[in-house]
Amino acid sequence: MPILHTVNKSPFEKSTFKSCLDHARPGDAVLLIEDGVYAATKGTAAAGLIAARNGDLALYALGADLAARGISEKSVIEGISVVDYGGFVDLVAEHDVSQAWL
Amino acid sequence: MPILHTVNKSPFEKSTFKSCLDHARPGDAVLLIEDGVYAATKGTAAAGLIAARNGDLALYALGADLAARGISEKSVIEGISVVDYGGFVDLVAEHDVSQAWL
Amino acid sequence: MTTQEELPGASGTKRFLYVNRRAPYGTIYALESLEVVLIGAAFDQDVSLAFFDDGVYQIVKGQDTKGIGMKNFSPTYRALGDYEVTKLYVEKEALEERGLSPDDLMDITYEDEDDDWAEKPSIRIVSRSEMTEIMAAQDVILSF
Amino acid sequence: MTTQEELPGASGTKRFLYVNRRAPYGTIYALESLEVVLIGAAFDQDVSLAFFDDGVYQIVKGQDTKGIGMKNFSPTYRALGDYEVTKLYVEKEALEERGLSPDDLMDITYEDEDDDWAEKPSIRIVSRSEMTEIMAAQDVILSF
Amino acid sequence: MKFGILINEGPYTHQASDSAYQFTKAALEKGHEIYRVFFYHDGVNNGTRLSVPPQDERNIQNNWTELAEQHDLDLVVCVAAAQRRGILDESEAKRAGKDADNIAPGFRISGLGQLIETGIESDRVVAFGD
Amino acid sequence: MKFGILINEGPYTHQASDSAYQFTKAALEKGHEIYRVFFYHDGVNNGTRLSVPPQDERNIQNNWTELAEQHDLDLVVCVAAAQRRGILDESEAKRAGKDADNIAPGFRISGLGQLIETGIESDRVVAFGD
Repeated sequence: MPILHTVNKSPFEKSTFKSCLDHARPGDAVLLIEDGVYAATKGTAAAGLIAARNGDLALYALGADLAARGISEKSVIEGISVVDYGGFVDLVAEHDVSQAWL
Repeated sequence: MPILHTVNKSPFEKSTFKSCLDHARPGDAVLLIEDGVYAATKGTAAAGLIAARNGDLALYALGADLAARGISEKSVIEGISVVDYGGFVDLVAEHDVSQAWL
Repeated sequence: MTTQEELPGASGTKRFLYVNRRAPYGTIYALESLEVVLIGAAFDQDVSLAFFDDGVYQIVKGQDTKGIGMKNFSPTYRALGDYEVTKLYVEKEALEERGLSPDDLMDITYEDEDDDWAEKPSIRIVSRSEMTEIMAAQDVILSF
Repeated sequence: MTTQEELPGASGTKRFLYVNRRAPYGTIYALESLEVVLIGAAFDQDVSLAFFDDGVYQIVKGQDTKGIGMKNFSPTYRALGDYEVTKLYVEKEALEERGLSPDDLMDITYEDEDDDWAEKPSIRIVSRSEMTEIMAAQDVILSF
Repeated sequence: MKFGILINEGPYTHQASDSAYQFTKAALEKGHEIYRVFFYHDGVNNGTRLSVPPQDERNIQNNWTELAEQHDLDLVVCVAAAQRRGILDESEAKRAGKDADNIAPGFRISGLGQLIETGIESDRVVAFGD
Repeated sequence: MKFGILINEGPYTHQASDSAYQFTKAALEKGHEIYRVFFYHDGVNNGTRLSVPPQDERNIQNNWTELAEQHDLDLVVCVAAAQRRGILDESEAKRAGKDADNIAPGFRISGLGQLIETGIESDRVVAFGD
């Protein structure tokens, strides 16, 4: 059963994003929210983590959290879909289980 | 002026320990407290961080926090001195400035 | 994907996984997570615990909290068998990264009622990829 | 080590450094740290701010918080010059690791009373080793 | 679909409660049902009525209280977590010999069993924390 | 030597307040002076008198209240941080139109200037947090 993983911390501050990717199965979805959205930006020291799984995981970032942090959609890594809170709700509904990487 | 740096988070959970070492000057002191004491244990994936600065930094770990976490003194990396709360107080007094890496 | 994976656990129960990824004492999450497990045990669901990342530190032997003035709650893990919580999955890679071996963990056992109350270990060391499969087979994942 | 480094700041004041290492909005530390800086400005001490690690995100341009229902407090950094807080040290390596350049930061300036009120940039990009030296020259370091 | 919401951090310090609020509103707008919002760990601090945020900031407790009123939400504060942190209703205060209580309208204090029940009865549980 | 102590996290959830308490006791035992203990961010939650921890756990608020009594410590809770989080004394409660207050004995509510003053007047400032 594909899982929806949510990550809410910066990949530079905490290891939750890396641990999530290490434990996510191909076909799972990862939604970046709150400070987690920094992992979605291009050209960072953490971009390699995304690149390694971009394709076998479905990657999302919450638009409201990107905007709050001054991250324009063109700074978001290609392959990551930007969703709103309604899209967050849909992702939860579409996946049998949600796991918050707190 | 040598600084006393305190680190209270596991090096596996947060990046504060690494950032502290990246910003500490030779001659500074680093005291590991709370979950920070995990960085003082032998044979971990973070032991290399300590090894690289063991010698130009004065390294300490709080004994009460080691004991609470089941870490025996023989598991502590050589070169790290174990202190009690009184020793913590002395370290603060001996250094002109304390910086908590929160 | 097998049919078994798609259905809730036996007799309409749900599979609950409690994920433990944080060290004890530095924060309260480990202790309050254990309180959820104890209360949850009364609900007759299919319960598993997962320990990885810093969560493996929760079940390390020899914890002595006198010096920090906090309660040592590690003995409670050893009582989980009495609550019929008998599946504690511990990730091998998480232990290794922390310089730990299974011998550094507490003896946590249960008495198997289906096997003449033989005492059996509750801790099951699994690989990271096995842990991933365990998570994928749950109905509810609570991670504190 | 120079004599200047060993003494408190000019006229008996102390050198205060506020270290900003956390991103805004995900937690309140950045906002409440800024509140300390604003109150502290009234005390006529020698004040500097350091931004490194995720702290550099605090002063990124174009923040728009309408969608998360929180107040956008980034304009307050631009007002720091009016409080005579004019030294904002930003670490180059921290920017680079995050794919940022100085152009991604807000324009934060002050009017220099010693230079006919000329408008000057408050942000000073420094290397990691310069940041280390800046920390070593303080009397009080507050890191939130 | 029936959602259960778990909030593990207090108001203002972490974005958790804000994110949960936005999520809950969006779920209701899409016609989903909220089985329960459960406040655990420091999350219990969302349920104090004594909070006085600055005028130009959102009032997190009021937001929850009003949303609960509009949609008949069940906002449950864990009793054990709440006692540690000093969140009490009138009867808990009386039992503990305290001279005041601070629970906000729309919140109720109950046991951890209500969280397990949320896991059993909801189609999905979504957690927000640190 | 004169120490200032800064506590940035609430009781029980983080070890910060416990560590600060052990440090403060050790400093006093060594004959140092504590200029002030300042509670900021969620640290203000240490100052509620409504906390009811389990019998077999330490009572963090009582520990501070008793230490303050024995050593005449100045325990200051930041007013702005406290208002956000619902920690009020009688006069703050009255001003805000609230029907209860919850500040514990030995704690007083005051402004952030008291933290700056702690930095100026103390020989050392030691911070505890998350």
